[in-house]
This record gives sequence, structure tokens and C-alpha cells, in this order.
Amino acid sequence: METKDIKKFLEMIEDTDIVELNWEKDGQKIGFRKNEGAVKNAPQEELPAAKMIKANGNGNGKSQVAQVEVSQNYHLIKSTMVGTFYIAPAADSPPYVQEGTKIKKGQKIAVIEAMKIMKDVVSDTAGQIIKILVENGHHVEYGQPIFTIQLNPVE
Amino acid sequence: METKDIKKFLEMIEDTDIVELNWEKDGQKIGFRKNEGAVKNAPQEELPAAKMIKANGNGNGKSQVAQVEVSQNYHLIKSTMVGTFYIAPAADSPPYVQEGTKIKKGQKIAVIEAMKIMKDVVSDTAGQIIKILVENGHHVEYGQPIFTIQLNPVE
Amino acid sequence: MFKKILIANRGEIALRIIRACKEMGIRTVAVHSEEDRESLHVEVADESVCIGPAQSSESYLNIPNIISAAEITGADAIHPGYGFLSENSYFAEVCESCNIKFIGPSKEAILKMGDKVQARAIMDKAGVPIIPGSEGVISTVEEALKLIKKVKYPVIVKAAGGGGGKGMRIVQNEEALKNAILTAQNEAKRAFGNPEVYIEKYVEEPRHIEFQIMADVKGDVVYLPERDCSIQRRYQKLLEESPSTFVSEKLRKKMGKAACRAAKAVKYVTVGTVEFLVDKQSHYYFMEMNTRIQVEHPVSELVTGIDLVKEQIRLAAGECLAIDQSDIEIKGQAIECRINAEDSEKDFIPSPGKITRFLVPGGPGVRVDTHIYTGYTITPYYDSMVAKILTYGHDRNEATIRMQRALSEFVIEGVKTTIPFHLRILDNQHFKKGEVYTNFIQKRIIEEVAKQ
Amino acid sequence: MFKKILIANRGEIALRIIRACKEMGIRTVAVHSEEDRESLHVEVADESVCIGPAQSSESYLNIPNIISAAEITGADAIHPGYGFLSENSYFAEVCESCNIKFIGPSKEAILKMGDKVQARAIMDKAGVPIIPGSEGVISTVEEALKLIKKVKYPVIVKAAGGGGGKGMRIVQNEEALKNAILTAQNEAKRAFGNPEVYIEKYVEEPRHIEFQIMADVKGDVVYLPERDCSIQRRYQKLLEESPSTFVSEKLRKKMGKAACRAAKAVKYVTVGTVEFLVDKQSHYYFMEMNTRIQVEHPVSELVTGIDLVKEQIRLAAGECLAIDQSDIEIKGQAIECRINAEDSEKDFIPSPGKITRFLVPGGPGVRVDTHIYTGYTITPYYDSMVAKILTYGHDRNEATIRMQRALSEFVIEGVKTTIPFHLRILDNQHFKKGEVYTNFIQKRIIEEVAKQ
Repeated sequence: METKDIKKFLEMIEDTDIVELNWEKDGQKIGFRKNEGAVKNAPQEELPAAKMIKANGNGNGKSQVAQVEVSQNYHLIKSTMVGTFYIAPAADSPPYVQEGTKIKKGQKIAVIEAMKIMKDVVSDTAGQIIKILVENGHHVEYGQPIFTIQLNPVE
Repeated sequence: METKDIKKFLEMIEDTDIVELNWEKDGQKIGFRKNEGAVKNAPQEELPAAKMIKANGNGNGKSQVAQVEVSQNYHLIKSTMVGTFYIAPAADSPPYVQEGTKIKKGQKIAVIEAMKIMKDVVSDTAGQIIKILVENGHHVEYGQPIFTIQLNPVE
Repeated sequence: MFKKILIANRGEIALRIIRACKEMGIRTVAVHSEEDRESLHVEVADESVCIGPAQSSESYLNIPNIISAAEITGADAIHPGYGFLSENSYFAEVCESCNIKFIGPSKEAILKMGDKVQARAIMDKAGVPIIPGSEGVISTVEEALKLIKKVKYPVIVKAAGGGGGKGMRIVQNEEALKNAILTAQNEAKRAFGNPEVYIEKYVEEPRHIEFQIMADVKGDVVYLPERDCSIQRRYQKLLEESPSTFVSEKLRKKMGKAACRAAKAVKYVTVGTVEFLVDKQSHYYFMEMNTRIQVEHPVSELVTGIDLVKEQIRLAAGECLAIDQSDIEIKGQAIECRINAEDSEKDFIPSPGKITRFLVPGGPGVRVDTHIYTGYTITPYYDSMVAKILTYGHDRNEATIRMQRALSEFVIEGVKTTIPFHLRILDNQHFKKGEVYTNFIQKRIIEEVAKQ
Repeated sequence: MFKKILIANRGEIALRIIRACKEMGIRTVAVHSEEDRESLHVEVADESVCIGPAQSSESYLNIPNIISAAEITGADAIHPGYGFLSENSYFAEVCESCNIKFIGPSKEAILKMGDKVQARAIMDKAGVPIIPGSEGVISTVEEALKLIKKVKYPVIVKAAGGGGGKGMRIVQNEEALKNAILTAQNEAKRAFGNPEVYIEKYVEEPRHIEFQIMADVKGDVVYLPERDCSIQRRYQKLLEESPSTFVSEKLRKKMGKAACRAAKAVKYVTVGTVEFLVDKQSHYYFMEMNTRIQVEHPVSELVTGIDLVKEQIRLAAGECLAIDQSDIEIKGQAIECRINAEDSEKDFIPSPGKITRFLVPGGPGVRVDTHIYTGYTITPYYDSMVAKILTYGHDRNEATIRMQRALSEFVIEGVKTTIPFHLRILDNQHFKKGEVYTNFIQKRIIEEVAKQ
């Protein structure tokens, strides 16, 4: 980034009500903040696989968070329990699903064993499995992402 | 980044309402902040009526601080010792100086008593006393400002 | 000994247990809600498992997820801490059926002590004094009069189905009795849909005095010198100390032995606390038994030198008591103040928020158990206690002054805390004289402030 | 008793003294350099006075400004802490002439103990064993041989004008003697411009064992059980403990009494420490007396329950000892680790900087004395010690394990510290067995690491 780029940035944000902007790329960082009174630093947690722009403070003292998810047609299926993850009903059985499998909402796609009991993992959406994030037989904790799903384009 | 670049930056942000700008590249960092009153939580103590520009890091790991004092014709005379401040040699004597008194460099302008001994306070500059900041008979600590001096226009 | 303990708790007590485990060479598993991902107990434990969302019911009370976390990490024991599942006999049972040791007494002991009516009967049989009263419901003035002949005035008429002061009437003499029973019945009916009341001896201006006991599988039980927890607000303890200014060596022995009998009556194992009400004539009555480690356990650790959490783990693992009663000596005085993130100026409403500055007091005779730090955010989901501060001194005066000194240098910015309220307690003349009863906060602090 | 004490120091010891004053109801004045304006001791004291710029010579060693600060604030006593002006007899004299009580011994006692040759003579006269050696300079081999007949090999030839190991030769037998003297003389001449040398008995693999004493104006003196400070790097203590694994009850009594004689010989008042070298045959030799409170004083506080800073202030105010020797009992074991902002991987170079994260260990048996906090900036102007961490246990094993536990949860981010180095010491087999000599760090840690 050169100074001319910075100038462009300045022009870009001049007429918006963005008050703070931070950008980082390849070890370069740039940050702007406009003087709009009570501008605070909000602790921000970023979503995986999403690009976020946060605009905090809009003059009325409240904060507004605008999340622009660039790749919003991805969805994570997360574990709702603690246990051992299995992609197939038994060691010698074929898996419920594979990467690439198209699934329906409500379809059983895996099981999690907890306290000697098998519980079904059911998809909460229709789509295509892009990635299985946990290895067969490994442990999962609450909230752990286990599948990445590509949502159907029209839904 | 050279000083001419800094100058460019300054020009760029001068007419915007940006109050703070930080830029980092290859271990170089630069930060600007405009002094606009309403800006809070500045981690630096600002000189009265002074505008500061700090440019930290110039590639060789050392930091450089450039202080541009806009109203540099004021000067503070600070106490170099701990003790009791007297503006006159005795209670019934006239004071060495008053607000408005024009003084020369090296002129005795007060005394400080410490361990029963009177020590002279001598002006380190020529000018005019604008304000006596400590009341007669009160205590002063090391580094405490005791006189505000208006420097002579030409010096 | 256990190889790996899962701590089914959060906050300072989770840290306290992890510290004991570390000193014993036992590996630790922290469980946590999504909200507590950045908590200190998670950072300090050897392993951690997220067990649910912020709400306790879905995380720290989620038995399947906790048991499952123990199974996948290979923990051979679970320490429940206090609160949450610590006195849940079903949880103890599930642990047992999963071959995971529950660090606490048997499920039977938890059940017996958890049922107030049953506990009362067991204590009575074991020769532990209980508050005299009706064995069941009182329906008529005649039944009441018959009972009062034995227990003497004053008595208290209480709703069988209730709590929280409703359907409750203190009766000083016969004239007031009939009306009190009728009013209580009416109130009880309105409040709880059940007009049944019972009658107990009313203990006037009691102290809350409790005895820590330790018991092993062989059935040996010892007691530690008493803790005085009379300083409470709405049945919540605020400040605890050991020893009590009120308890003589003779009374200590009598009550301590009663506490041991209470524990033996339910075949108690590990550590527990028997709580008594004590009146001005040194009559003491069994109130309840806490079948777990308590918040205020460090008070006893400071005056006896015993590490209660290490002992609890040892005893749960089936080891025997290493000391007997004669080895337990009390030395000096300890005081604990519970620091809550609450606004004591505004009826103690919780004050969640981010800690912007946190300075822990240090120097001689000060112990702080806390899970918060600069930058930590206190959420509204859990208990408002954020730190326990303890001081030790040669005597009560030194411990008190040291507490004042320590509190004065305790900096917690970003939220309101009960520190100023504790300073007011410590500066109170009645507190200084040791005149503390369960109505101390109401009578000596809140009403005093209201007068000003 | 004093009404207001000015603390002529900074850092953790200033805080420690302010804490004692607060507990005694004495008002406090902090003095500070411009650099230390944001320091905790300034914040915690009742009043504060800036006494100079960052450089110690212009601030914490600036006698006129310190005395003047005491005068303008009306302080009636000055506590010098350790380091800075604490053993400066001129400062003690100025305080006296200004009618400000110097909290320490008389200027005469400071002077006598400050002059090594004079101290040695006084100790010898008082019956305190000193390292045998030449009374003055040795010029010839003949003189040396005559002396060695008495003191026996090994001996050490030392430069009279020097220090730091230069002009120093250890001699094991007669063959090596002549050459050693000549070499030492040459080295001494080159290094210090003075070829004079003297000879002392060489104490092999000694322990550094010291006795804390307390003395009152009446002349009564008591000693506290020993501290073992053998774990040093370049004469800087790193880890101290009490009791020593080496000292028997009998030796403790003998050495303790010798320490009391040392104090009495200079009419010592307040608290002080007599340092000894002890060889493997339990021979002990007077090294020096520190006429002030020491960094490691809390080690003794933990095992005896005595608050040494409060006692020091009481004794300086002219009060008498409240206890006698038979009241002083040792219970358990205490260990102190000095945490310095230094990079122990890079020859212990100081590591100043801003503390970005700071978590203090807590729980049972842990004491931390520190002046730093999250956001504090450690400047290069002063000592690199940023915290003292102490643990207490029933025995040395418990204290050691507890220290390992506490250090493992001590988080100091933003600067390098000696925490990892301490963990290495605590894990060393020789340390665990109590085999600690003044060469421990060099021989057991640094050379061991070099081998790997």
C-alpha cells in the first residue's frame, strides 16, 4: 500500500458514517478512526471464513454491528453434545455421508456416542457436504464444527 | 518513510475529520492523531496548547520522537528540589517578583527552604512572569512547575 | 490415587481444585460453557471440554455432557465443587454407574441429608440436638398448646409447603397464638396453595456456627474448630471467621462431637459441614449438613494448616484419615470476605461487566482465591462472587485490621463490588466486639445506615 | 509510636512497609522519582512527594530532598527499606540531626558493620567465629607459610584492593603456594593498581546460612531460625528457604546465639541479619551483618508467624521485645523465589518493558509481594526484581511442590522473567535432596545445561 492508496481510502470513507476502519494484509495494517464523539473499542470476534466490516457507533451512542459475510452460502453443522464422533454405524459399514454427498434437511449424517449410547447427528439444512471436520472415532465437544455444508443456491 | 511522506500525510488528513491514523509496514509504524478536544483516552500527556506528532520506528529499531510545540514561547520554571516555596526573603519583605515582572536569565526570583537552608530559585531564561503557580509558603516537590514565563519574542 | 480428575465447576472453586490436583500430581480436565471459554480454570487445567452454552442448565448442570466429557478424556473421578451438581444424588449415582468416582459422600448420604424431614429424624436419633417442634402438621390451637407446653415460647409458625418468610409468624405468648396460626394458614394458602403449618421453637438472635468434618471409609470422623458464619444477608453468607468469639473450648468439644455423630449417622465419607444455630444460652440446634466442600473452607485451612481439598480427594480415593482429633489444633484467627460483583448501594443488584483494572492485595497474612483478572468479563449467567479474600492474624484484632488493610488496597474497576460494604462491617463496633448474630446485617448495618 | 513514616524506597519493599504501617495505624508518605509517578507505592501511600528524576542518584539517593520531603509532610520517622540509603550511616546521622527517627540501628552500628576489617575484629572479640586468615597484607611466602601452619590448606589468596574474582587464587598445597601469591600479586597490580594480597582459609563448597535477629533498646536480642540462601548466582540470592536442610537443632542454637552476640557487640537495635558461611563439617564463619530488613525476610515470617516489619517499626520506636527466645518456634517450611525481569537464557540480561498480562498465583500457602500489574512498565533504572513469591508447606516437599504449582500459574507477559529458571532449580535432584551450596547454580544448573 502506498500513500496514494491511503488517500483513496480517506476519500472513500469521507462521506460514509464509518468511524473506524482497520485493514491488515500481508503484515501491513492500516487503521482509521473518525472523530464522532463516543467512539469505543468493541471487542470483536471474527467468524471463520467470513470477512467482516464492523462499524461501531452511529452518533446516537448505540453500537451497530453490520456483518457482511462474503461467503454466506456456507454453513457449519456443530455438535450439540460431548462424545465420540462416528461417520458410520459400525467399523465395517459404509459411512452415512462423504465429502460431496448431497443431503436433505433432517437427514441422519453421523452418530455421536456418549455414555454408551449412540445419538444421531441430523442435518439442520439441505445442501452438499464440503468437508467433514472431525475424524471418525475422534472426540467432539459442545459447539465444535463437524461438517461444512454448501447451501443450495436457492433455498 | 521519510519526513516528506509524513508531511504529505499531514496535508492529506488536514482537511478531513479523521482524528487518528495508524499505519504499519515492514516493521515501520506511523500514527497520527489530531487534537480535537473531544478525543478521549489519549495515552499521552499532552503539553498545554501544543500539537504533537510522534513517529515511532524508522527501520533501525530505535524510536524517534519529534515534538512540534506550536506555542513554544511559553516556558515553565520547575522546582529542582523539595521544600517550602517563598516568593519573598521574609514575611514583611517585598516579593522578588510578581506576575508581570520582566526577568533576566540568571535572576533570583524566589527561594525554597529545605532542611532549614534557603536556596535560590534562579530563572533559566529571560522573559516575563505570566503566572506564579505556587502560593507563598506552600510546599513544592521535585519537578513541580512554579512559574509560567512568556519568553521574549526574539531570543 | 486418581490419575485424572474432571472438575464439574467453574470460577474460583474450579481453580482451587485444580491447584490441589497439581500439588498431588493428578491431571485435570476443566469443563466449561461457551461463555467461559476464556476462563482461568480452562487455561490452568491440563485439558478442557466445552459442555454447552452459557446457561448453567445446558452446561454446568448438563449431566450427560459432563459424564461424556469424563469418558472421552479418561478421567477417573469428578470433583463437583460447590453449587451446581455438588449435592445432586442422581449425579452421584450416574457417576457410580459409569465407574467414575464422585468426590463426595455416597448418594445415600446426600439423599438423607438433602431431605430436611428425614435428616431431622436421623439427627434426633443420633443424639444431635434439633430445634424442638411439631413432628408433623399442626391443625388446631389445642395441638399447638400441647406442643408449646414442651418447647416453651417463643415459637415460630411456619408454612409446611413454603419458604422465604411467607406464612411465617413468631409467637411470644398464648394470647397471640390463635391469631398467628390462622394468619399463617391463610398466608400459606394464598402463597403456596397449601394451608398446612407446623410449629418450631423460635431461636432468638441466633448465631450460625458450623463444624467442618472429615471422615474416612473406615468410619473415623474428626472435626475442625468452628466457623462463625452469622454475618449473612438474606441467608447468603458474606463474611466468615474461625474461631467464633462465642464458642468456649468446652462448647467446641460438645458441638464438634455432635457434628461427628451427625456424619457417622449417614456413614459420611470425605469432607462436609454440619451447620448449627446457637442461642445466647449456648443451646445449639442442627440446621443442616452440607455434603460438599464449602465456599468458606479456607477459613479453617488458615487456622489449622489442613489443606481441605487435598484431604477431600485423598478420602474420596479411599485413603484413611492421616490425623486424629488430638492432632487438630487451632492457632490464630482467620476471616474471609466474599467479594461479589454487586452494588451494595442499590440492594445488591448484580453488576456484570468488564474488569478494567485489577490489583490483588499481597503481603503477610493475606490469601486471595479468585478467577478474575484485568480484562476479564463478568457475565450475568453465573454467581456474582468474584473473589474470596482471607486474612490471618495472631488474634481477631490483627486479622480484622489486616482485612481492612487488604481490602483498602484491593482494586477492582469496571464493576461494582461488595468491598465497601465489607469495610463497613469491619468498622462496626458490634462486629469488633464479636456481637454477631444472623440479624447482624439487617440490624447493625442496613438499619443503621437507614437511620443516618 | 510514630505518627507518620516516610518510606525512602520504591517497589515491593515500599509496599510491604506501607502495609505494615497501615496495620499499625501509622500514616505513610511515599517518595518517588519522576519515572515512578504511576507506581503502586505512590498510589497506596497516604501522601507522596516527587524527589527527583529517574536516576537513583538524583532521587532515591538524594538525601536533602528526602529529608526535606519528611519535613514538609511532618513525618517523624523514615524507613529506608533495603538497598538505596538503608545502610548509609551518613543518612542515619542526618535523620538524627533533623529529629527524624531512622528506622534501623544507630549510625555507629551501621558504620562498624559496614567496615569489613573492623567488623571482623569486633566479631572475633565477641566470640563469633571468623574465617581464619592473615590480619593484614602478606608479602612473602615465609609469612604465608607461617599463617597456613595455623589455618591449614586449602587457603585463598585475595587482592586487598579488589573484588570480583580478580587477583584471587585458591591454594591446595605448599607446592602451589609461591606461584599463587606471585600470580595474585601480578593480577591485583594489573587490575587494581595495588599488588597487596592477604590470605584466608578457603571454605570449600560452603552454604550461605543467615540468622535474623531482633534487638531492643534494653539490649535484649533474640534470633529466628535460620534461612538458607545458598542458591545464588554471582553473589545474588535467587531462592531462599527456612529452615535449612543442613542445620540441626543443636547447630541452630549455637549459630543463633553467635548471631545474638554479634548484634550485642555493636549495641544493635531493631532487626538485622547475621550471615555465615558453613562448611560440610558444620564449622561456621561470620561473613557480614546486614543492618536492615532483607529481601528474604518473609521466609522467616511464614515459619515463625512474626511480622518482621511491624516488629522493626516497634523496636525503632523504642518498644521492647514482646517475646523471648522460648516463644520463637519454627513450624513447616517456607521457600522464596525472587522473580526478576531478566532473560535467564541470555546470561540474565535485564528485560525491561510493559507488562501486558499479569496473573498472580493464589490458593493455600502462597504469598506474593509485588509492585507490578497489568499495564505497568518496568524501566531500566532500578533493580530487576519484580516480585517475590513464597510458598509454605508442612514440610520441604510440600513447599517445593506448591512453589512449582504456583510458578506454573504465574503469568507475566511482556518481559522475560526468571520463572523458568526457578522451575529448573526446583526440579533439580540435588535441590530436592537439599544438597545446596553457594556453587549450586554454577555446578548443578548452568554446567548441567551446558552439557546437554
